[in-house]
Amino acid sequence: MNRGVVPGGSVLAMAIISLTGVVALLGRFPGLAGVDLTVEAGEVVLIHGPNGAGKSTLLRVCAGLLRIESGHGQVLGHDVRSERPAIRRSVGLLGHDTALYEDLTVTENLRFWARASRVEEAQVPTALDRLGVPSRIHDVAVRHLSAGQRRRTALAAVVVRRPRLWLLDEPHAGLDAGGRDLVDALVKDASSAGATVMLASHELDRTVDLATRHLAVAGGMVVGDHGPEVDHAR
Amino acid sequence: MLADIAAVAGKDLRIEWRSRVTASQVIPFAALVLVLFGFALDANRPVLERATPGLFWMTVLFVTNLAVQRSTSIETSDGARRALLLAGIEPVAVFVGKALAVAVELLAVEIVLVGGVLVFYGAEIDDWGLLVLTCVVATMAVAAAGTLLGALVAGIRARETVLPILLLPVLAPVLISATRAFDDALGSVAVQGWAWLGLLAGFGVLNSGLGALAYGVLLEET
Amino acid sequence: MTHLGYLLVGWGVWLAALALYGFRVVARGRRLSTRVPADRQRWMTTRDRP
Amino acid sequence: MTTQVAAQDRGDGDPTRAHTGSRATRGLGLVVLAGLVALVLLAFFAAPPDDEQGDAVRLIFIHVPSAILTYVAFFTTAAGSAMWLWKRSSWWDITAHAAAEIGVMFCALTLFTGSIWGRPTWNTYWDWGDVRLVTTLILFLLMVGYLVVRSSGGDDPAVSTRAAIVGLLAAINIPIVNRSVEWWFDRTLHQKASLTDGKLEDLTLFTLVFGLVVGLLFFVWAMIHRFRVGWLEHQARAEDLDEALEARRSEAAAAGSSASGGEA
Repeated sequence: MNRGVVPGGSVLAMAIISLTGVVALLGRFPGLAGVDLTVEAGEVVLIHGPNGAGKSTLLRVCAGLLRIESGHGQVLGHDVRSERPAIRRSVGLLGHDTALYEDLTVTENLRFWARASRVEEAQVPTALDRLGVPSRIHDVAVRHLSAGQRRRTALAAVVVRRPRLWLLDEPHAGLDAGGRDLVDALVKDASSAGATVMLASHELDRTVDLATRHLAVAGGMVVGDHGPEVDHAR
Repeated sequence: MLADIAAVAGKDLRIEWRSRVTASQVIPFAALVLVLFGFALDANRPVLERATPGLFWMTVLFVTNLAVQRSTSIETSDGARRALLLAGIEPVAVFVGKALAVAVELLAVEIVLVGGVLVFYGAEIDDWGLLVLTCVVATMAVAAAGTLLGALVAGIRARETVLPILLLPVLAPVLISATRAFDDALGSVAVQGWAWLGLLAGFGVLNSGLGALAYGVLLEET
Repeated sequence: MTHLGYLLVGWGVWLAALALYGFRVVARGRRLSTRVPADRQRWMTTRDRP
Repeated sequence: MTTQVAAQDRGDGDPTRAHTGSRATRGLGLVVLAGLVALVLLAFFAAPPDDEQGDAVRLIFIHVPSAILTYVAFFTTAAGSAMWLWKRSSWWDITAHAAAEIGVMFCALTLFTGSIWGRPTWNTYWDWGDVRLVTTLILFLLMVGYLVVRSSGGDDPAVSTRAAIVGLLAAINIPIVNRSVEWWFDRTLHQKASLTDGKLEDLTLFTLVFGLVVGLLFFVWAMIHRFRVGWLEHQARAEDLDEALEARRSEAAAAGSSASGGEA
């Protein structure tokens, strides 16, 4: 099975994401109204913009979850129109909702996830440990977890997969101070290991230093794209 | 592939087991329907005996609607549908796994129902082999068609009402065939039970085939 | 003529259904055409495979 | 078929139409009207009563064409469904929907005229032992399900895909339904292939074929109009989307200029 490795191509030399004129619909509403974007390997891209700007929609398109209406592009070397299953298999997405089965325990959820992603199940305790999920709740159904604990579990599911592209939608939301620091550390680790990170966030104070590039999104389009220096100057 | 199927089926069965809905609500519901049919037919033994196969399979169809409804809601709640997509399991494996889980639940209900018709309706079984095979084959067929339609209505807001509108007409031939096969197995009417079993198998194969092909298309239609 | 009642009901309903459907579909077309600008009504005059 | 008829209308010279008619459909419509009048005259006054059925045979002139058109329509729906899934062609999607709507109407009329005919002939409105009757009923229920899915709302291509799968599901299950009902009661009251028996009077046969032709012409007329309605709906949505896109882009432009202004 194709696990997202580009045959014969150097991963570092190519763009991880390249989108041209991408329009994506949410029902009949244009969530993205024509996005052009290229992201190179190893970048940490901060996406910011007002509510309803299209940040989450952009992340969902990059994850291969949304059919695009027009435009074209590639993510991790797979076509965003015709090869969405391959994209979905390769990325790590943390969405608004946590993508966990409510009636399964933390461990069961992650085991299912690991098995589906073709990852050793032995990685599960390590990932949970990394996210500071205490072992006393490993066997508790997700239904009974607090919002912060769910969030950490969902992040652990991303970590288990060791993706080359991390797509984090408001990763700091609902987390305590310790959890927020943990997210920062995860992003730094992923980036230094050569992975690419896109994160949508309103917490500019916290994420400004993490990011190597800032993307302003409004009206379903990219309206500003620059390095971290501008915001530092401000 | 087989491991993926097992993972999906195991997950669904575990969720179902944990919620105890099958054990504590669906099985009592099925038994209740049997008892109520008894009242409706005025506890008339000959009529009940004649009607037993039909009542049995009518009840199974009602339960199928419930089971498929629950199986679908597992994947529609919160971000679970997204989890299934992102996990990257082959759609065929998801389809087979979910259908197997539904089939197992239905078989559990059918075991109770067979006990029920023996006790309440005084049914006598002539041909156990035909009875068991009919149950297995019909259940597989019903589960396959149900799982496909469950995925089909998953994105529809009024799915609780749309599902039976689609499911029950599709299952009409199963009702006819399984009832006739039971007629033979219970010895209530002399018919060619094994020929009916063949028709059931044909239905199962056709609908499983379409399900396996169409399930991925439906999952992709986010 | 025998069975005249059955014949009249059968034919009456059949003709009425056809007429009703015909009127309804034409009315829908009229209502919708006002909403769609002329340059999008290509299907009237050219091959309309999109 | 629709495309060809539409293509002949170039001479109409009416750039802003407010209806789905064209010279061809108006002509066809007049032919259908004349045909229906002729059919009524033929059926009631020209064709002789049947030896066995008496005057009830006059219902056959609309029952049989309705039944044939039902199956023609649903075959079109199945074909359109397959083509939508294969090519994602809106043309076929709209055709499938149009055929299903007209097919459901003819299916209801088939069942209705069938039971009206059955009462004087078989002495019952409904006969469970009749294969074609019961199969047609199940087909009717399946296709009503198709229309329910069509009207259930949601993401547009998703609705088309769901409906297409229902269309194919109906198509593959109908032979099974037919077989199971046939075995269920292996007797049937239905007229067995009366057309090939050769015992029908010439004028009766002529009226039957004439009814079929008139029905077919109505079907074509209705398909053209219904297709155009579907196409207009499609275009209205495209128009709405263009407007929404424009609004969204001007929102982006406003945000972009204010952002660059702030930094300057």
